[in-house]
Amino acid sequence: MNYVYFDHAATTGVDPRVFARMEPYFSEFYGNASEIHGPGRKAREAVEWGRAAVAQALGANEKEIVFTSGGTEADNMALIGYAQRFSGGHIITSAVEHPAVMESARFLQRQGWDVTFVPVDQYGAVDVDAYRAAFRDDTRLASVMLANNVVGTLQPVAELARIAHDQGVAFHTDAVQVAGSLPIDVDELGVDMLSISGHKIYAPKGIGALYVRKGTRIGPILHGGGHERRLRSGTENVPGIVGIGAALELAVAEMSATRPRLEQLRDKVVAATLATIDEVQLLGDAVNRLPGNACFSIRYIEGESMLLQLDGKGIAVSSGSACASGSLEPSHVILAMGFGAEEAHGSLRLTLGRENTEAEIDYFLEVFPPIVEHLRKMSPLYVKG
Amino acid sequence: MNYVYFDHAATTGVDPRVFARMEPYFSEFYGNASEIHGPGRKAREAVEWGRAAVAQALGANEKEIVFTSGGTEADNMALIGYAQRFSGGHIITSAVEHPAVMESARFLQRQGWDVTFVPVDQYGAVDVDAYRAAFRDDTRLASVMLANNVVGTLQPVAELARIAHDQGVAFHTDAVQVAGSLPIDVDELGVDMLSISGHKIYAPKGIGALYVRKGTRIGPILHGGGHERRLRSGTENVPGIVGIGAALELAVAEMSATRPRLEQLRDKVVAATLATIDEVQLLGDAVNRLPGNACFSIRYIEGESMLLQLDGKGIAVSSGSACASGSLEPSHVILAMGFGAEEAHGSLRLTLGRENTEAEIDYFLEVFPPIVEHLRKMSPLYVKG
Amino acid sequence: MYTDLVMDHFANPRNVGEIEDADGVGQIGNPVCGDVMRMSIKVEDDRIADVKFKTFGCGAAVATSSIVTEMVIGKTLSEAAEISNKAVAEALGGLPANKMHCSNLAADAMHIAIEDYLTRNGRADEVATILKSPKKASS
Amino acid sequence: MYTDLVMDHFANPRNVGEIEDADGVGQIGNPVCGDVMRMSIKVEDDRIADVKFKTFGCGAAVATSSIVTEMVIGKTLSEAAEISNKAVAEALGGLPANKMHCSNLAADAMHIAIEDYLTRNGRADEVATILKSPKKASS
Ligand SMILES: Cc1ncc(COP(=O)(O)O)c(C=O)c1O
Ligand SMILES: Cc1ncc(COP(=O)(O)O)c(C=O)c1O
Repeated sequence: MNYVYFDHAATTGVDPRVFARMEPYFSEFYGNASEIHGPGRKAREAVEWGRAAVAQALGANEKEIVFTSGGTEADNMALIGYAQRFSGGHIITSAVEHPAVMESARFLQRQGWDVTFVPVDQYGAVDVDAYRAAFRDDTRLASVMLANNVVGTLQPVAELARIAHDQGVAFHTDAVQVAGSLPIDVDELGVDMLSISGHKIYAPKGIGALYVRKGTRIGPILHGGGHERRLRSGTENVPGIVGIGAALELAVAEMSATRPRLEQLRDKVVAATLATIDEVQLLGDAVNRLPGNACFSIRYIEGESMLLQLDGKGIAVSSGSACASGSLEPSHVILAMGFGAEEAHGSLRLTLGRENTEAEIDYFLEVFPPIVEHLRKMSPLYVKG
Repeated sequence: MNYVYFDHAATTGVDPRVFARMEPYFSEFYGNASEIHGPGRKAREAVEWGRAAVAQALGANEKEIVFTSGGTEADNMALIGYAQRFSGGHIITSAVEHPAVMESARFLQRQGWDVTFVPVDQYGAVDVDAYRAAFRDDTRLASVMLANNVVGTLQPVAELARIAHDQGVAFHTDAVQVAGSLPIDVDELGVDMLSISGHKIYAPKGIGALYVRKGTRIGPILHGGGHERRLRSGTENVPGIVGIGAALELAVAEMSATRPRLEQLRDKVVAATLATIDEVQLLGDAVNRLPGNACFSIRYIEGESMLLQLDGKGIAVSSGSACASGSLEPSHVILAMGFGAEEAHGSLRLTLGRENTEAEIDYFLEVFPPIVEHLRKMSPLYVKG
Repeated sequence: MYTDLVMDHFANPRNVGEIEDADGVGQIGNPVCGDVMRMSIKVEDDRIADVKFKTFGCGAAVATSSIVTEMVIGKTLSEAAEISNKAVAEALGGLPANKMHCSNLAADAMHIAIEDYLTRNGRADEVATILKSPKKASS
Repeated sequence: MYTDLVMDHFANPRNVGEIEDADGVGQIGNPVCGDVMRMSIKVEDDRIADVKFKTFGCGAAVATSSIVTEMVIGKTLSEAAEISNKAVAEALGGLPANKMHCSNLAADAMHIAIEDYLTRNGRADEVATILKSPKKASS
């Protein structure tokens, strides 16, 4: 693809090195890992290799990893699978979760559960006092994401998990945007469940995993042949599992090189954009954010228009809440941070990844200001025009 | 793999022609189909191409196809997603369903639903009178598979669907074992929902689809960004979707050649096995069965032993209920057909596929009788030995 | 998702701007909803002699605004008033379903501009005839 | 799933068969459960002089039967009686968790054969001493 791709939070391409590891499992070693014959054993070996690789990358034990079809299923499993243990109760989550957590919580709400959506500050960080105050006698689970997918803000998950545990409540975190970008250690975080997704970390779409701490009992949300220690039925996606294992292994090995490089590129694009365009605001926390995330609100113009103009220049970015399908709503994340709908409509998100170069950043910085100017000229809201 | 692979009902390898179609979508055209920039649009095109191909192969409309992570999820969605519309009621299914349907029904049972598991005859065919008699005022859904995965018996689904509709009840069929092997037309069958799975039809693991007839309202079982017309959240598995579309297209195009070839190979292995080994029985219907399925009960010896002996000769087959993970239980299908546990333990399933040759069948027929003899000599149950 | 014609109008919008001494101005939409369109017109002999638009909004909002200006230039007020949002979407070769509502209001903005022209010129009594179903700005 | 040693004992089982004039025979399991094991022994000077097995069952059932015959040959009855199912699984380098129960009863079959030998030889009173926890055939 001849694109400058700045949308790694939406999805990443499969790293060719990851693909090379997966490839033999499509047409050559294609066995079903439940079968005990040679092809089945070969598949089982691959699945368990992937499980060990994922466990290793998260500081977990292999038996604590359950493979799913992606981040959405992992999040659903954490909330709905955990809630199944109880006849009802109360769940705490944040106002800036990904829809996979948010809508799982809403589903439980429709089933009679109470849900508190803890507010965030203007940078998107969860209000820890409000969070602490939200616990009740019947609180069963708290779920707060490790980093936000829109504005990139990191949450104080270790602290939030500790508070939950002090109340005897289990804690889940959606680490979909963090895995592969920043170090993760489930024990340091102290979380009981943690979700990841393959296609955000240069593994393919259609694979994810849920870490479930030993002793944390959850029920399945997909019922059937009893795969994955009865927690997730369905024939194991062998190449996908090899892919997510290989991708995490690779990301961890290269993190100390990739991370500062992305941070430097990100800081450059942020500083230059704020310097060259007026009435622009960085969304999220300036420091405490994902290495590759740069998210702006650009006044008087609308996100999709910017996105399409950039697309015309061969640059792929995203606007607002990119993970919802075909949604026209202003991002609930940006609204929750206290911004108006107008500012939310004017959001633009760049998420950098391992193949991006400084030349690509320079190219963006060259083409973007005239686009803003063009759109502002067209905008009935822009008075200086 | 240097194996004679006779386990196509468990899984198939990705056909190289299918793989060639999917491959560009891993690392080159890797966009997220929800994004409106170029890479996103390219992915969306691929997803909609796959949807059209699946719809075409099933005689359905594109809008009636929902992609899932596999057959298990499609079955769960059909039962649990449909049941969500109601506060409770009664479901009819058969005693020989795949665990994906069976366990979804049992899950609903635990939620307070009533479930009738309609019995089958000695050939595995559903007892139509018992099925008809099972309908009640509060029956909401009937689900009977199109063909059984263990013994290959085809069910009279068109008739069963008609009976359900006469009672105003929706009908689902699990067509996972039939898609790609025999023609499917959702209108001729008259079903309201139909499940398929990629990895059974030379597409990859981790992709499946549920046909949902226009007007049949179901709820999602995975909540989140609202993908797949709000029915199935989670970033679309683009290469998987291209793969299942390409695989079905290919299977339909070649069916008139593949089907008689497999039937002839199957008939040969059945006839020769029955002729050369005594106290062997064909399980399932001799005629009304899947083209590639040959399932036997071989007295006095146990399935896993046969399987491992064949494995030692480089032949991959399966025993009993192969779709459950690590299960030691005798197949519920064979028991439901009225056989004893001993006969069920002695079951062996060969499922042939497109790459199998007559020479492979001949090889099996050469090595299998001495294996039976060896195991019978070792068996305390075999008196003639 | 967008037709080539939509993308063409988005990338090369026709008649962008504001007529300084406009005879009528119509605005519709709300920044909160994500779309605001403003049409200004020049009228001569009951025909639209000139039209310019300004739009805050998505690709569909820009494209519908742009094409509506092309569709109305030279038309009589009655002819221009007959152009519906639906006709605009059709002229563009269709719009995605989720863009049919909020982002497809350019014709409405045009109708409001015509209404504004008529009112300014003491012809408020003709509004009902010319604009069979007069639209009000939603904010 | 199976260790190489399990597979070796499965593929090349030792001491298969039935001793015609056995001094003791022990059978355990049930075809309904999927595993039946029968051990027949020859005893000389309170030592196991010969042993043969027949087994209906899975790979683990065959391998545990086979290795137990190797483990007991030449042992005194007391020594043979001390070999537990767990020790058999360990001698094979482990068994899959789901095979630890029904398919790992070969030592029990051996104990029953020893009990049978003792009983046949009027030494029923020694059963409790030699077989610290005597096993009964489950069918
Ligand atoms: C934070 C977060 N959680 C969950 C998901 C859902 O993951 P998936 O697309 O793999 O279902 C995403 C991305 O879409 C995400 O960014
Ligand atoms: C009849 C039938 N239904 C459902 C399934 C489940 O499909 P999947 O393995 O894709 O989840 C299978 C195979 O495992 C099957 O044979």
